[in-house]
Amino acid sequence: MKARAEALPTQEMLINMGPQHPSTHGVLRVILRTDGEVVVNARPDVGYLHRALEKIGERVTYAQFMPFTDRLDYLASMNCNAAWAWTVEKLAGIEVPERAEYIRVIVCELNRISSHLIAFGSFTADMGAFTPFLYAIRERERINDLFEDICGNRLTYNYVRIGGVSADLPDRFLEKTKEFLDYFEPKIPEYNKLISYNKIFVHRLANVAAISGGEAVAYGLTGPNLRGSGVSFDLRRSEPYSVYPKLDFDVCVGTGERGTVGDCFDRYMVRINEMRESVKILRQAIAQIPGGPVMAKVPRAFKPPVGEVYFRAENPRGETGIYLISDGTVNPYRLKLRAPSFVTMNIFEKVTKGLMIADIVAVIGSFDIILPEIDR
Amino acid sequence: MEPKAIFEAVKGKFGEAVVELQEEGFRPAFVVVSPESVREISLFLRDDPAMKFDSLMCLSGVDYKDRFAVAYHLHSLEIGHRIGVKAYLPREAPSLPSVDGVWPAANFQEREAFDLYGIVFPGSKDLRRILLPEDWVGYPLRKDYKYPEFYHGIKV
Amino acid sequence: MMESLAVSLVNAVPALSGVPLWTMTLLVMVVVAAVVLTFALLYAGLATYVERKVAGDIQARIGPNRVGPLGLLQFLADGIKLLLKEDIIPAKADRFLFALAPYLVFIGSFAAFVVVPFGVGLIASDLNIGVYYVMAISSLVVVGVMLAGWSSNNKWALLGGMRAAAQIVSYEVPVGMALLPAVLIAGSLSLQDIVRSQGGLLGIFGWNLFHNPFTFVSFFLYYTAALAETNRTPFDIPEAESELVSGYHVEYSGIRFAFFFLAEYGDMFVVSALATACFLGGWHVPFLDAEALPVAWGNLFSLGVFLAKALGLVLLMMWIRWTLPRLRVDQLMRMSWKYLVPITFFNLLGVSLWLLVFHGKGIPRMIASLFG
Amino acid sequence: MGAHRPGNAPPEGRQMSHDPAHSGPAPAVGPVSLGPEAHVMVGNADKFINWCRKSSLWYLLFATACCGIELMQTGASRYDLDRFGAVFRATPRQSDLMIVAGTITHKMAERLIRLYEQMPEPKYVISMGSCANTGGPFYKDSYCVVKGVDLLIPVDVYVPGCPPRPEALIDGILKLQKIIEQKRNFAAKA
Repeated sequence: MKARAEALPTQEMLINMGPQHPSTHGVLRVILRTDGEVVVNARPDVGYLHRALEKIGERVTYAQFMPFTDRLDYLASMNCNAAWAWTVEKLAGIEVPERAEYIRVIVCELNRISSHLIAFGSFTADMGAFTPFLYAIRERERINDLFEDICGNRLTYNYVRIGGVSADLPDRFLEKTKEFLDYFEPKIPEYNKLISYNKIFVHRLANVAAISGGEAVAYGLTGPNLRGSGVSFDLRRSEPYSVYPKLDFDVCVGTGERGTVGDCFDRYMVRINEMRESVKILRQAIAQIPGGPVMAKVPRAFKPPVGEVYFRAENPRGETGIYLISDGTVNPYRLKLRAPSFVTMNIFEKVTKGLMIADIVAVIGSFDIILPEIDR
Repeated sequence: MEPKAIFEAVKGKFGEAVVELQEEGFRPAFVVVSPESVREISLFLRDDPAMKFDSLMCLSGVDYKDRFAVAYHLHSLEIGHRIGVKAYLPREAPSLPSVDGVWPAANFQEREAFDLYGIVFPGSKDLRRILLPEDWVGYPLRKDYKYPEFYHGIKV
Repeated sequence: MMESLAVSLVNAVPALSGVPLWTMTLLVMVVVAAVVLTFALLYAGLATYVERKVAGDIQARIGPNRVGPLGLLQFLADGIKLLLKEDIIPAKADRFLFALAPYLVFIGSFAAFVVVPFGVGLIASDLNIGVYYVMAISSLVVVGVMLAGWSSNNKWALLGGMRAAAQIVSYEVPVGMALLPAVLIAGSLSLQDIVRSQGGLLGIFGWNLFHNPFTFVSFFLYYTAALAETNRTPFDIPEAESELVSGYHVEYSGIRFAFFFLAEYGDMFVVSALATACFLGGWHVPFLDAEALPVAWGNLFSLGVFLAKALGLVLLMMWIRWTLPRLRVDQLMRMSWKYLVPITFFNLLGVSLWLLVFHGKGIPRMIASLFG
Repeated sequence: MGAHRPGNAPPEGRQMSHDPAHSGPAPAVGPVSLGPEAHVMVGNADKFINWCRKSSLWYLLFATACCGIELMQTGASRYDLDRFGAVFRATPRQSDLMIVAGTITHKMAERLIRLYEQMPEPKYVISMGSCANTGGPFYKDSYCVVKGVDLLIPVDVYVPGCPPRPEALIDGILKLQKIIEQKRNFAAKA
């Protein structure tokens, strides 16, 4: 048999996947070298959405950069807003009123849910089950409504400001959020019943592209991708910021429940479980939120002291790090955005060797990448 | 470990290659090292049982007008401490050894620094432009970068 | 068949007696073909509409409702639009094969309608090798799909075409083996005979589905394998939108794409009709002997019943499509060769033994005979 | 209307047909040689064809950035573009409408043009959101964002917003339907 296989020379095929492809989550391009259906090499080619956020950051003021952070990761705008605010506050030593911190945590966790919903939905759509995607959007629309109440926009909020948040919560917001949580919490087991433990779905994901814990750390994976590999590391817990120390939640890690630890299924399940934890955090935050002002005094021509700061926040896709250098003027001197998706793509070429073409889609989906973060 | 202690330890091991500790106004503090020894110091920081910086959080190029710098932000998941490492480079032909053999995570970020600052990392697995097209002229994040007027006939 | 129809027509209408018989036969053939084709196109159009509505319903949305009353004219708009689209043949494509492929697929799918027993007397041509004919003619689809994938000169299309070829060829085996029990019971390959063998006044218990445990399993095996043969989810890997963009028809536009599209729905109906005829009693109306009724009523009833059963199965396919994720190509192959083929084979063996041991009697008939 | 880049050769495999859709306003009245019945017939045929085209706008899933999420949400549960007969296709060959949802960078520009050229006539373009309209927030300071997709391909409808709300996008599609309704297919050619 083997001799015959050698006698038949087969040619490797070079396939271009993207930048316009339904399941590359935007404009990612993957250059596939395949032997039939088996991938010999998959090399990501990024940069199709490089919008020069870092250069823009050097040319606008600190407050003006806030709307651009919305567009750094548009599925988690609130988290990016807050990360930028926390970075600048750390640099300038601004004390933020506690109510504002609570509001930030509430909107961040809501945004985490809505981001994970898209991750869940688009991942299942990539696997060929299109319906859960629409369920995810249905739930997401309700979060969008809540955010619309807060700031008037559905996707790019610019709500968190340096020194606090732009406005106090509207009337009945907390009740509406509670209503949403009551509505949403039973949906998670429903998703699990609908798709997570579907036999085909599990077969497609278990043991595919397993990443060991050590590998994940070395390659700089963060967030759910790192935790999916069984490493219990969550910045909200390990390097607590804001009011997270006052809130109780579990760090979800991959357990290899259907295959090996760190496979696509684990990464997927971590996200599903994290939604439940976010609901837990939200309930506590709503119960604890104090009254008071929501904005600290920040001068209009805001000039932070000279210095360099690196701040990182746990965003839905992992660790969003901001390395900020101030020269004492109104503009940041240098602004480096360490985006989780960008670093994650580094391991892509390694884990996709020897998989099938259909698995490539699964790996992209399980990493939950987002292109503006990769390209910035 | 405190930054001061880390600095002392590295200084004790590598002597002249370690220039200074930037502490005031820097969070986290930076150990400034000479560019040639970046790889050795990285290996030490990763493997020394007291250091164990197993994770490279962030690698950034910086243009300080008179010189470039590459800043590494390191973190140890095991011990839980953080440190910054910085190497200053001349403006002319900036180059320093690649650390993607130490932390694989460095590869993409080095490519990015190469793409946007023109800093060369000899010994890198794969050093090409990453965000911009291959035929892009110039390194946009340099402070003296002039925006081009046209790219492939489209106004910029 | 056509000839006899022509003869009876000539006998019925004296004015036609001067026309030579072959002309009449030809005329009848054309008319029958036109009727079947019209039905097929109308069905396919409405099926796309229903599919979108079903999808909408499952996905908590509405689906088309603006184009015509309730959106019912959606398929008309889609069809005419596709007809009027620019016809693109990629420069590097093999022009002849590229143009040929959609027609092959379309023919393969719709030619099978000829032997579908819609009613007591409603069958375009009751071939004595009906089942065999369907299997053979629907294999044309493979050729068409492969040609489409190859001639497009697009790697995604090629992958899709190859996947489709591998898949359809693999699943042809279990499909055939799962149908054979019905053939064994009826002792004929003619679909009309197979339907007749499921008659009697046992109601739905005359159906082959309940004949014996093996046929019961056979039905589900057939339906599963048929899903794969028609490239429907969870076996839709040849066109897997999220992997291969659109698979083998990625380069096709306008009316050529419409042919692929129609063929898919045609295929769905054919396999459902086959399942109905072979396992679900075909056009038999429970507790009513359609053949004993006056011809017009008998045909009408049986047509209605047959369509209800077959379209019910089509609907089930749509339901499955919008519920399940997709298998991977190796899992798909494994499923066919490692599970479906052996199981259908043993199943066939089981049915044969059953027929041998119980002299062709099914369980319901045995029970019925117990009570006299 | 936007123009193709200078020196942009027609793509392989496709005849560059002259499409009245993008050549400015068509003559309002057909040539005089036709009788009134012919006008009525031609007019009705036109109406019918336009009705078909506007009722079946299959859009290419071309989502590059933030607007892509709104585009997806417009197609999904609450807003449901399928109501208007608009479904998404993954391949340009089967699309009628390109909704450019998101920022187009110089690296992407060539691909955008190629995708547009791969679409069969008649084809329409909706430029969705500020980035596609003008470059949006990246207009001033970004070195690599194309300042308006109309520098690359002709655009029929611009939908403002950053990102536009689903209602705005639906309005854009309805506006496009109005544009299609006014097209002359036979009358202009007769």
